[in-house]
Order: sequence, then structure tokens, then C-alpha cells
Amino acid sequence: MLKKSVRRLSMGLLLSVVPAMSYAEGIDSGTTAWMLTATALVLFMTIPGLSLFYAGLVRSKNVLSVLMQCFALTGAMSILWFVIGYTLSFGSEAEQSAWIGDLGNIMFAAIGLDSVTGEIPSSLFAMFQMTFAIITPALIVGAFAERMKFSAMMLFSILWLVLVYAPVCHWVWGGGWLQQMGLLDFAGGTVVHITAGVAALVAALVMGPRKGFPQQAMMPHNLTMTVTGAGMLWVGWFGFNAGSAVAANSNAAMALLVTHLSASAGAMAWMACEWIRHGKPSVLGIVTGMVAGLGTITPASGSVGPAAALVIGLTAGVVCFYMTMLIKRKLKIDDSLDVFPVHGVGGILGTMLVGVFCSPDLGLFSGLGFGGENASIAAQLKVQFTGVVVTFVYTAIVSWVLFKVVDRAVGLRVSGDQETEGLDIVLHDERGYDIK
Amino acid sequence: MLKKSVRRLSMGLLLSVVPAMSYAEGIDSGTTAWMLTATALVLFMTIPGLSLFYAGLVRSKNVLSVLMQCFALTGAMSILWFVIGYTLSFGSEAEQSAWIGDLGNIMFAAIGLDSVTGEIPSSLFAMFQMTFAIITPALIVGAFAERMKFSAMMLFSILWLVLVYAPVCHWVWGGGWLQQMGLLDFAGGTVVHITAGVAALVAALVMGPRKGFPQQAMMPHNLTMTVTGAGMLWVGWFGFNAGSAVAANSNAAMALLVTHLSASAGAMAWMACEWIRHGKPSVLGIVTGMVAGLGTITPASGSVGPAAALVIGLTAGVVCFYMTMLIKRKLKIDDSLDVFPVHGVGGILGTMLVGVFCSPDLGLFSGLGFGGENASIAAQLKVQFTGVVVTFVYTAIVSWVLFKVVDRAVGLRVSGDQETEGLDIVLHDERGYDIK
Amino acid sequence: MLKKSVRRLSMGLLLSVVPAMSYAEGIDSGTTAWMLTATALVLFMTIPGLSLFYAGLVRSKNVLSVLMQCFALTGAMSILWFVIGYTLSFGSEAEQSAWIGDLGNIMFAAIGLDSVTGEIPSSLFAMFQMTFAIITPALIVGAFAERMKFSAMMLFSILWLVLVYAPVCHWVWGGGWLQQMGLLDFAGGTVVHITAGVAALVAALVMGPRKGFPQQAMMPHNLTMTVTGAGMLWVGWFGFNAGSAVAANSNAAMALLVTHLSASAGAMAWMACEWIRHGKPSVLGIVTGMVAGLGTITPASGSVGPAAALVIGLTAGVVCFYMTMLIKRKLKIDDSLDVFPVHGVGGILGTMLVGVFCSPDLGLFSGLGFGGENASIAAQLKVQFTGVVVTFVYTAIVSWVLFKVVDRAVGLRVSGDQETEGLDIVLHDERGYDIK
Amino acid sequence: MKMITAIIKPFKLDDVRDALTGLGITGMSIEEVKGFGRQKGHTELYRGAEYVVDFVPKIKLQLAVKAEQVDDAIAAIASAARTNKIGDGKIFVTALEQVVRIRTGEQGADAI
Amino acid sequence: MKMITAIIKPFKLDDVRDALTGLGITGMSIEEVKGFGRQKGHTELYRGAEYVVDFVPKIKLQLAVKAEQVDDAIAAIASAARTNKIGDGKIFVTALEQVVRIRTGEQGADAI
Amino acid sequence: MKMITAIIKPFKLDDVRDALTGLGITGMSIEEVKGFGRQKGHTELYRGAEYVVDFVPKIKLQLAVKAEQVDDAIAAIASAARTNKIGDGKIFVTALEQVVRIRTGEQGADAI
Ligand SMILES: Nc1ncnc2c1ncn2[C@@H]1O[C@H](COP(=O)(O)OP(=O)(O)O)[C@@H](O)[C@H]1O
Ligand SMILES: Nc1ncnc2c1ncn2[C@@H]1O[C@H](COP(=O)(O)OP(=O)(O)O)[C@@H](O)[C@H]1O
Ligand SMILES: Nc1ncnc2c1ncn2[C@@H]1O[C@H](COP(=O)(O)OP(=O)(O)O)[C@@H](O)[C@H]1O
Repeated sequence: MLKKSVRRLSMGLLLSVVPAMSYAEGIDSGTTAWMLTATALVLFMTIPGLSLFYAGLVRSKNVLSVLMQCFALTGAMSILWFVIGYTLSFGSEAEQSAWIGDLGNIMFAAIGLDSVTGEIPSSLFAMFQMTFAIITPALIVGAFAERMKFSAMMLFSILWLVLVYAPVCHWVWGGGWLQQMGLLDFAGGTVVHITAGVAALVAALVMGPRKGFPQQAMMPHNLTMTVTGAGMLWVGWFGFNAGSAVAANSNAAMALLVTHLSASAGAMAWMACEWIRHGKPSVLGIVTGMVAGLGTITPASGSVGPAAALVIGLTAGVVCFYMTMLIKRKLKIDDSLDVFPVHGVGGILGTMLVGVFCSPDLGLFSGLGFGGENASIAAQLKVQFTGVVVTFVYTAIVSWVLFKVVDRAVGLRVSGDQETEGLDIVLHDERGYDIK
Repeated sequence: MLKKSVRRLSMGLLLSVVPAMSYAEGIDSGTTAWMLTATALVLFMTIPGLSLFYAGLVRSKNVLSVLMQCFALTGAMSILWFVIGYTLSFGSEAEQSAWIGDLGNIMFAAIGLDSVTGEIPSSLFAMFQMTFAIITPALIVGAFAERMKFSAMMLFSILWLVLVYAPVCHWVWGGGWLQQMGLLDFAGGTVVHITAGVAALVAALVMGPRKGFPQQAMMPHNLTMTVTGAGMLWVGWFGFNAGSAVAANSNAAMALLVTHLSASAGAMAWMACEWIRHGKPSVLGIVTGMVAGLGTITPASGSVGPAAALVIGLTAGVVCFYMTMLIKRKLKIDDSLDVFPVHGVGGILGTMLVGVFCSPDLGLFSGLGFGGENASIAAQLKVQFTGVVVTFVYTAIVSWVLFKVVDRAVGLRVSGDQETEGLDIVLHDERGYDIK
Repeated sequence: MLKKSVRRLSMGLLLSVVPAMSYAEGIDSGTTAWMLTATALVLFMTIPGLSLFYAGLVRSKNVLSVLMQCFALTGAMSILWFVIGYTLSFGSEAEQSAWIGDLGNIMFAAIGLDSVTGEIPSSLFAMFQMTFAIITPALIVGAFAERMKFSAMMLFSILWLVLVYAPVCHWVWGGGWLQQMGLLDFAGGTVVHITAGVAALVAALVMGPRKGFPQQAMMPHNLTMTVTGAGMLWVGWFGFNAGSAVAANSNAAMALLVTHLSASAGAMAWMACEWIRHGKPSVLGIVTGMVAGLGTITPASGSVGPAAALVIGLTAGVVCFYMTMLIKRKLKIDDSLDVFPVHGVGGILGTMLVGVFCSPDLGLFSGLGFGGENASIAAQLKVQFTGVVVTFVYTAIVSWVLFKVVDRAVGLRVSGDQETEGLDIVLHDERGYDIK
Repeated sequence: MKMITAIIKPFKLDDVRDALTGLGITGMSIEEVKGFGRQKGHTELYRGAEYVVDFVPKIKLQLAVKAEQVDDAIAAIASAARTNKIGDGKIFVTALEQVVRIRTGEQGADAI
Repeated sequence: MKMITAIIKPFKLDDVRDALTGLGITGMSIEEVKGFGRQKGHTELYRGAEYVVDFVPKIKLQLAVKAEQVDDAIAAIASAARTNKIGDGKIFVTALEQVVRIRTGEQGADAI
Repeated sequence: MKMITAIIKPFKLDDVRDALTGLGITGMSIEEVKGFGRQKGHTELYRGAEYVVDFVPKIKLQLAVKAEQVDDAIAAIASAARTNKIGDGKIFVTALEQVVRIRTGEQGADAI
């Protein structure tokens, strides 16, 4: 039964590439209701959720630039996904190549009003997936915040969605080789968090630190905004993970439960680390721990039980806490808003941990079963490890090339004086606040 | 099939006036789940969504007055809809006059626990419609912001809901003459956006400009607030348009998809216009373009396909951009927050464009079919044009009269000194911010 | 039929303690879709909703401390609920003691992927209930805001959830003695609002007023934040009350309708009181009236009709308005953010009023029927009164003891100088805003 | 050289600046201050209690001028800022011993 | 006439104002400033790094007084603002050559 | 004793403070001000209209120093704040008749 439910899911995903199997009576109104909601929730994660979370963390002279980047990405990635991204990821035929989707769904050409994917309209499945293609590039924004040109950001993101996100998405969810290997990635540990996290790390290395880093303190200008965004991310993530069940059933319910517990555990763990190390817990810390917990449970949310989720969340909080200190304080890499140590590391951690906790033989910590034909933790871990390494390396190389290309084309950074003046005025002729 | 689905919808609406047809087994739990959610989403559009979008655009001395207006309207319009608005719009009998609803549903008298409308409880249908009756007057707030008396605003809105919104709603959705003509207005191009936009234009003309307009720059005091509201509007609009399918089916899914694509296209188009004309894209511009895209697709969201939605959104972004410049800069009409050029023009544009893109014979740009008995673009356009003109003229005249009446009764504007001091202190004895 | 629907509900709740009755086909996808959404909505009420509502009301030097308290409670109470809270409230066996749940569901031990409660997965029911266990302690935060130690707040809340919330929840919803008496409390008049409100009152009395109260004006530092939170609370409350139907049916729809009408009426009533008494309506007033309307309808939302909801909301607005003045101005009790006069009084008021308006014999004001075996308003009122008094007294005593214990253990208040400096810097080494 | 410090009503700032520019005085620094004086502040309502906020928002201008410009500057400010209502504000004059323009190191009158 | 400028701890403002009002001095302007001095600022935590924010929020009062009021005013401010903890602040006195009340054009002492 | 008032570019504050600390001057008060002068402000876009915001954010430092420290202090500030671009700002010096340290009641130079 457990394994069945898991197969049902991957099936649900494979179905996406079978418009042939369209049959109106296949639509379940309850599942459709949930997926409509889940789609709204995932969009809500990016705008306003993530954009507020990030914007609160920069200095007030750059607050609009971050909001603008997230907002413009929402518009641009949506159109790009519609035009080419979706078909490269999921194609249109039942038979999919291991590497990339066919071109039959350019502009959703193969999706009619009556096309059905699993139990929902194909248009809804494509739209739900679109919200993932929106938030993934938006996550990267945190790495180059406060110094990147808007034009360069747009150009990079467009290329990146097509050359990094779409292929990886195809490998894992679109019937590609990693899915065939039985990789467990329920909602995007590899597809979303590792790709975004690694691209963020590359961005930080290629672009170099912000002027004044690390001597100058670059404090969040509005933590109330960040906490607001954090709350929205938490709520929206229910759509992200429970929506990935592509059904309103016990898998979705379990995904929601484990997601919530991992977020809670991540928040508590990070809080505890700070409390012990610095004597005081911080608001920035607890919300970051929550995000770490969410990012880490994401690939596991369809395969683990609640007790395991608690372990995963606690691990996420502690590991991501130390990784953030390592990257920012020891290695002095200016990944401005800590995208890699939280999302990248969280994605890796979760993708590995699910290989363990999916096992149905761990008593209270048992999960819902292995992926594909895998029959042991060892076997599953091998697959998970392959997924992690390949995604990491592929993303790193392509992202690095893209940044170099974009740098040639339009230049990545604003000038030093412009950076001092602030991106809001320099790039948008606007100021975030004019409060008298 | 396409036409059927469309008929199903208008039926769904007609059913609203057939409590006779109540049969418990008629309730579909999936559709009910979606409509409960959609109702929450549309309320979310007004509070906090629209109220934040607007409040961020005024000067800080007036921020609370705008939030107060939206919040008070939510309370007042809800009660008014319950008492009289709903019955005037949808009545209680199966047979409806072409002009106005019967009085059988005063205080939802004809709605019992078991009454069913289409596949959902009648109480839910009436509640869903209530959220539309909340946001429409709230949209007008943007036009007279920063200068209107709170009392006058309340009085005007109460009269306006009964004398403008309710009748137009009846004509288009309640079984009235425009619906019988087969007017295509899925989610409120005429009922919501043209009525609100035209009332806004009349308000700006009757009340005159704010002190200092247009010489003085009246900058948004908090664009972060506006962007937050914009994100909420985008998400909430899924409930607005996809909820108007009154079903959790492929129509709802397609409505959600085209709504999202049009919003994206509108945002990108406005951004492009600014980038070209001013050399820089602005945050205010991109969010306004998104709203234009949403307002414009609203009447079309049940009848067009995704490719057409892209065209509609792009057109909306460009046309509303130039209309805003025209109204504010050329004609120097102080529609403070540009309600008419965005919502009014968008509503008109969308109501006409759906007459074209509903056609099933446009290849990739095909739609889901004509309305009522219409069989050609020409025929449909005639109906759409009629709907636009009648709604425009009727709204303009009645709104103008109402403003004059309210002016007599309580006076529309605060004094010049009060306007200088700011409405928050003057009308509410409060200040928006006290940040030390 | 009315009574049936009510019995169906309480059944729905009793079922929660019958994993025995698990049968996969028992899951309804529509109801599951709605409950997934409702769970997200109730979490949304606490973060960001309530946390923003409260945070805006304190002085800017304490804004983060309030956000931190709500956020940390979300994480801690979730884990606590999973570990022990749920089983103490709902147990695992079909047969439940009148006083407390059995320990069979420690760490959801008895909840499998396929366990079903009513028509939804048991994991979802437990998760939905978790969101109630999050918001109830968070409500209390308003009473001791701006002066309580973070450590003390955490310790108190943990003990309080186990010793106050869990038992009362068991009595009313978990098959306990009050439920057996037929107490009508659909969504938490006693379980949530009276317990939180009374604990708040005790907190204010035990801790004493903030430095400078009541001579010094302690103005809200950001009413725009409070209004934002208020809007989110309103929307989220749909999940709270309509979700308590544990079904996507006419009961949920009616609950949503009456909830919305009561909120509207409460807002209008409070606004009117202020307008009459002070000559001006305030933003703080209208949003507080809305919360009063929501808190008051909560216990009644499954048992009354819309006309009655209007009466309940109006009463709530007026009564809570005067109670707030009484507590803060006459009795000079520094319940900082007025938790008791709004939630406590509202909860009491609503729990009593439902005893009247549940009656099916009040014409336009009729409700959906009495609880349990009660057959008259008098009989029902006796039960409601018992529920109110017992919950009030039990909560007061235990909360008082807990505050004393925590005071001994870690001390309840920060020092006077620290209070002057502000909790954000003192407890978290952070500042809320750094806007240049 | 003198330092002129003027406290004015915020919405009068533009008029005052134009008046000074008319005299060829283009350099000045301004800040938002809170004023106490005859003019009463506004009332704020909080939970039924009305608090009179007795400070009034004002703008403070500071400009260094050559001795010979002082009287014209004062006259210009006063006439531009006057509304004849209580709270129009004050002008203060203090002696200025030295002025330095940082960019050039110029001193005295040349630096103004 | 003298201009008294006092830097005090923010939470002492009300006491100081009352003390001055006691002397019949009702007019003044205040602003929020950041002070550097002996008193150390607070610490802020950001991603594991602790930053000492070495400025301290202070309130700056400015009031023009008649020469004969100076000593009383200073005494009143000093005693009202004193907490005997580091950071209590300073009082500065400068000569005031001219005062003008914008509303009436009154000059000198009458304008105060 | 003299009161030195300096208007500088905000991002130069740290350099200036270090320079002054180098002279053993640790006490000062700073505030954010808006400056008008030769330096032009930025442009803001609103609905197709471009507004030139002609004030420029500046930091104002005020420090009381002993007479003999004045020249060093001025030199230190000037060199630390200089970018050689328009808008570097100004330094003003006025006479200080009295200084009081509130905490101790010390007067004159000792109070600085
Ligand atoms: N003695 C004073 N010293 C410094 N500033 C003063 C003094 N008296 C008044 N002011 C400033 O001038 C402003 C206007 O003064 P006020 O007495 O209200 O009206 P008017 O200027 O018409 O006499 C006050 O708000 C305060 O900022
Ligand atoms: N030389 C100075 N010039 C101007 N302001 C000063 C000077 N020294 C101190 N201050 C102001 O006085 C405040 C208090 O001074 P500080 O040395 O901290 O304590 P104390 O007043 O007890 O000596 C400082 O924060 C600063 O605002
Ligand atoms: N006459 C003046 N009085 C007071 N402040 C002045 C005066 N002239 C300039 N300032 C201040 O100095 C700043 C720099 O002056 P500006 O003319 O822009 O450049 P520069 O200092 O290079 O001459 C201005 O922004 C203003 O704050």
C-alpha cells in the first residue's frame, strides 16, 4: 500500500506526458480543487512570500530592487515556461527521452480544455509546475542581491531556466533518467533547492562580495518584513509539498504533516544553536531555521513519516546553521542572503536523508517505501547520491558559463558608486519608503 | 464540448435563482471545497490585498484613511449585500425580470441550509458573490484617495452598490437582459471593472484634483506595501476568475491559467514600455501592468485559451500604460491611483477582446466558444459593445448624480487645511507609523 | 436534517478517536481538499496574521519580540502537539474517558498513512487540530507583550498547552464530559477563546502593568501592520470556522457565511460606538470590532443562521467595546493588547448566545438545532453556562499557578531598564527597522 | 558670516527655498524637528483615551550667509514662511567664526 | 539672548520639559540624534557576527532663552536629565545675536 | 571652546569618526539632514513624470572641542570627508560660551 501510493505519485507525474490518455471523466473535482489551491499557494510563496523574506534582509536602499527582481521573474518565467520551459521538462508524448522533453508542448500546444493529467486537467498540472519554475530562479536572487544589474539578472534567469531548470526537471519528474532510476524527490530537493542553491553559490563566487563585505555590518533593514515573508513561505509550502501529491488524499495529508513538523523542528533547532552559542535567540535565526527545515523536507515529504520528519527538521536546523557560519564567516563568501547554505545544503541533506527514512522498516521512523525498483536503503542512497552529485555538478558548470556569458553581454554588476547610492534609485528611479 | 462548458457556467449562474431546484445530493464536495477557497481568496484580494496596494501609493499622512476605507467597505458592503444587494442582483425566483432581481432573498430569506445552486450550497454562492460586491466599491477608493470625507465615502458606496452594482450585476449574471443577449463576462469585466473604473473617473471629475496636483510630486510613501498588495491581488485573482467557473473542473483550471498568463504579460508589457520610454523599468510600473493584465482578462477568463491570454495581457499592458499617461499627464485628471485607466480601460478592452478570442476558429488562439446564441465574432462583438456602452453610460450618470447628492448631504471633501494636515489625524485621530 | 448535520459534525469529531474505523474508501477527496486548505488558513492566522496584528500594536522597540513569540510558539506548540498534546486531547481509542485522552497517540503512534477520521485522513485531522493548538497560546501573547522574558513565555506556554488546552479540548471535542453534555462549541469559543482570554487576564494581573501604564500613551507603532494582520485573520478565520465542519458541505458553507457576517457586524458596531462616543471612528477600533465579531461567532458558527449571526456580531462589537474600556480605563488592568475583553469576553458571549440562536424555532433567526439531547433553549443554556464557568475557573486557577511556578523558575519580567531599552535589543540583539 | 537657523511649518519649505534662491542663496541644510510652543498639537485616540500630542512637526533650516546677506535672508524667510497663524516659527541668528568647504579647502566667505 | 542646546537621554525628555515649563519656558525644538561618547552602544547579532553599534540614541533640545534665564534653565535641565549613569549628556550654550518671530515679525527678546 | 558643525556625505561618516578618534576626540552627536547646494539630487519617476529630488542626504556632525583642538579637528574632518566631488560638504565653527556635563555637573573644558 505504501509503495503503491508512492508509485501512484510518480505515475501521476508520468501521466503528465500522456495527453493521449485524456478522458474527461478522469477529472476528480476534489483533487482539482486542491491543485487549484496548491497552485495559488505556491505562487503566494514567491509573491509576496519570498520577495518579502528577501527584501527585508537587504539595506533599505536596495529593498525595491529585490522586490522588483522577484516580481519580474514571476512574469518572465511564467511566459517562458508556457512557451518552451514546460515542453522541455515534460514534453507531450508518453515516451520521453532520458535527457530532455520533446517540443510538442510549445505554448502548451498539446494541452486542450479536456486534456487530463492523472486526475486533474492538464492545464492545471502545467500551471502548477509553472509556479515551481517561477520560484526556483527567484530563490537565486538572494545570492547576488544588492549589486547585480536588473538587465543581467533577467537575461541570466531566462537562460538558466531553459538550460538548467528544464533539463533537471525532466530528468527527475518528466520521465527522464533519474526518475527511471527511482530517485526520490517528491517536491524538489534536487530540481528546486539544489539547482537554486548551487547557482547561488556560483553567483556569489563569480560576482564577488558586496562593497564593504565582510568588515561592514549589512544589517537587515526590516526584519518585520522578513518575518512576514517567512510566515507566508511556511503556509505556501503546504501547497508546494502537499500539492506535489497531485491528489487530495492521504499522501497529500501526510506530506503536509511532515512538512509542517520539519519546519517547526528546523526553527527550534536553529533557535537552540543560537541560544547556546550567543546566549540569545534571534528572529532572523528562527525564520532561517524554518526555511532550512522546509527546504530539507521537500524531497522527502512524500516518502517519510512524522517521526522521521522531526529528525530531518532538527538535522536541517543544525547543519544549515553551521554551514551558514562556515560560508559567511569562515570562507567569507558573500552569498548575500545565504541561499546556498540554507537551500543548497538543505536540498542535499534532504535528498540523502529521504534515502534512509523512506525505508518501511524503521519502526516509529518508518517511511512510505523506496523509489522505483530500489529495495534497500543502500540501493536507494546510491540513487539519491547520484541525483545530488549530477545535479550539483551540472548546475555549477552551466550556471558558471551563463554568468560569464551574461557578464560579457551586459555586465553583471552596477558600478561601485551606484552600489553605494543603492539600486532602487540607480536602477528604478524609485525609493522604497517615504514615511514622514 | 467547448460551448457546452460555457453553457454549463452561465447555467451555474442561472441556477442561483432556482432554490426550487434544491436537492442535497446536488452538492459536489470538490466544487464546494474550491468555492470555499475561492471565496477566501477574493476576500483576501480586498483585505489586505487591495487595501495595501492602494495605501502604499498615498502619502504617509493618508495611509490609514485608505486602509480604513477598504476595511469599512468590507464590513458595510457585506451587510448590505446580505440585506438587499443579493436579492436585487440574483433574486429568488427561477424567472427573473430583465432589469432587476425580485425581493424574495432579502436577508437571504430563500436560502436554507440545504438550498443548492449548481453543485454548491446556495449560501456559498451568495457568499462568493458577496466578495465581488465588496471589492467593486473598494476599487473606486483609489480615485478620491487623500481628499474625501470618510462619511461621504460610506454614504456614496452604500447608495452606489444598490443603484449601480446590483442592477448591472443582475443584467449580466442574474438572468437579466445582457445575459440573455449572450454577453460574455466571465468574472466581471463589465460588472466589476467598468462600473468601478467609470465611477472612479466621475469621482475624479466631480471632486477635482488634490491640493497641489499636478505641480507637486505626490510620491507613493511605501512601495514595499504596494508590491505586497500586488502579490496578494495576483494570488487572490485566481479565486476571482477560476472561482467564477463555480466548479472545480477544466473550466476553472483554464481560467486560472489564462488569468496568470495575462497578468504576466501585462506586467512585462508595462515594464517594456517604461524601459523604452524612460530608460528604466519601475516597480510601480510592473505591478500596475500586472493589475491591468488581470483586469483585462477577467471578462475573458472563461472563454479564451492561453495563447490568446498572452495577446490580451500584452495589449492590456500597453494600452493601459498609455491611457494612464493620457489621463494623468495630458488631461491632468487627478484619478489619484489611476483606477479608470487601469480598471475601467482594462474592463472595456477585455470585454471587447473576448468577443474576438472566444472564437473557436482562431487556431492556436482559439477560445471556448461564443456566448448565448451568437455564432460569429461580429455578432458577439455587437453584444459585447452593447454591454460596454450601456454599463459605461449607466454607471457614469448614476454615479455622477450620487456624488452630487452626497455632496449636498454631507460634503465630499475635507477642507484644504485638513487635506494638508492629512486624513489620518483629521478623520481618525491616528497616525500610521510611529517608528523610533 | 438540521440536527442531523450537527450530529454529523460532533460525530466527525468523535470519529477522530476511532482509528479502528479506518477504511481507505472512507476518504472524500473534496473534503480532504478543503481540510488541507483550512489547515493552511488557520496556520496563516497565526503567522503572519496574528503576529502582525499584535506586533503593530506595540512600540517599535518591542516589535520583534512579539513576532518572535508568535513564531517560536508555532514551532514549539507544533512539536508538543505531535508528541503529547494531541493524544491528551483526542486519544487513540473509540472509548474516551470524560477527563483526558489516552496515551495511545503519543507521536501520532496510532495514525498511519491510511487511518481515516470521518471522511479525511487522520493525519490531516490531527494536523488541522494542531493549528488550533498553535494559535491559542499565541493569543495570550497580547496580554504580557512588551515586558515578559522570552524564556518565561516559552516555558509557560509549554506547560499551559499540556495542562490547560489539552484537557479542555478533550472535554469539549475529544469525547469528554462537556461534549457528552451536548455543549455547543463548533470552533473554539471555550477551547480557544475563553482559555486564551482568561489566561491573558491572569497574566496581566500576575505580571502587573508595563512601566508607565496608564499615564504614558503607549501608541501602536505601526497600524498599517495591524490592519494587514487583521485582514489575514479575517480570511484565515474561514478555515478556522468553516474548517471545523470537517467537511466540504452545506455546514461548512453556512459556517463561512455566518462567520463573515458576524465579523462585518462586529466591525461596524465598534466603529459606530467610537463614532458616537468620540466623534471619529478609528482604524484600531474597526479591526478590533472585527476580531470581536469573529471570536464571538466561533462557538456558534456551526449552529446559527445568517440573521442570528448579524445579531451576534453587533452584540459582540458593542459588548467588547465597553469591556475594553472597562478593563483598560476603569480597572486599569494592563492586558496590553486587550486579549481578555475581546477574546475572553467574546468567547463567553458567543458560547452563551449560541445556546439561544441554535434554536430552530426563531423564525428568521432560527439556527440548526440544539446540541446532544438538549431540547430547549433553557436546557441548552444550562449546558453552555456550565461550559463557560468550568472553563473559566479551571483556566484561571491553573494559569495562575503556572505563572507563579515560571516566575520562581526563571522570572517572568525583564528588568525596568531593559523594559525601557526595549525587548528587541535586550532579548534578541536585533532591531525591527533600520530604514534610511 | 552668520548662521541663520529657521524653524518653519513643513509645507512652507518650498516657498522659503524659492525666496532664498531669489536672493542667490542656494546652499542650506534642513532637518525635521519637533516643536513645542504656543501652537497646540493634534489629538490621538487610543482605546477610548484621547492624548494631546503637544509637539508639532516643523522643519529646521540652517544656512550660513555673508554678514551683508543676513537681513535680506531673514526678511525673505519671514515673508515666505508667514501664514499669520500661531506656529509660524522662529528665526535665529548666531555668529559664525569660520566656514570651510571640504572639497576645496576654501575658507571664510568663499566657502559659503 | 542665548541658545541652549542640550543632549539628553530620550526617556528623560518629559521630565526635562516639565522642569523647563516650571520656569515658564514653553518654547523649544527637539530632534532625535545619535550620540558618540563614553557610553557604549548595544550589540547587534547578525548571522553569528556580533556588531557593537557604538552610537546611542539621544534627544537634542534647542531653546532660545533670555540671558537672565540661562542659569536657571541649565540647572533645570541638568537636574531633570540626570540619572548619574554614563551617557546623561551635555548642555551647550552659544550667543544668540537675533531672534525673529515669523508670525509677528517681533524681534529680540520679545520674539522668544 | 568651540562648536564644530560639519556637513558630510553619509558614507564618509566612519572615516571622519576614525580621524577624530585619532585626535582623541571621542564625543560627538550626529544627525541625518537633507542638503541643498551645488550638488544635484537624484531623479524619481512617477507615472511617466520625472521629478528631480533636489535635496541630497547628508550627515551633520556636531562636536564641542577645546579652542586649541579646533584646527586639528577641522583638518581631520576635511581630509577624511574629502572625495573631491561636488557635495563633499562644509565645516562651520561657532563660539561656545558654556558646556555642562549633566552627569557630573562639570563645566567648561572639563565637561567636553
Ligand atoms: N524659545 C524657543 N527656542 C527654540 N525654538 C522655539 C522657541 N519658541 C518656539 N520655538 C519653535 O518655534 C515653533 C513655533 O512657535 P510657537 O510658539 O508655536 O508659535 P509662534 O512662532 O507663532 O510664536 C515651535 O514649534 C518651536 O519649534
Ligand atoms: N564633545 C562633544 N560634542 C558634542 N556632543 C557630545 C560631546 N561629548 C559627548 N556628546 C554627547 O553627549 C552624549 C553623552 O556623552 P557620554 O560621553 O556618553 O556620557 P557623559 O555625558 O556621561 O559624559 C554623547 O552620546 C553625545 O551625544
Ligand atoms: N550656505 C550653506 N549653509 C549651510 N549648509 C550649506 C551651505 N552650502 C552648502 N551647504 C551644505 O553643504 C552640502 C554640500 O554643498 P554643495 O554646494 O552641494 O557642494 P560643495 O560642498 O562641494 O560646495 C549641501 O548639501 C548642504 O547640506
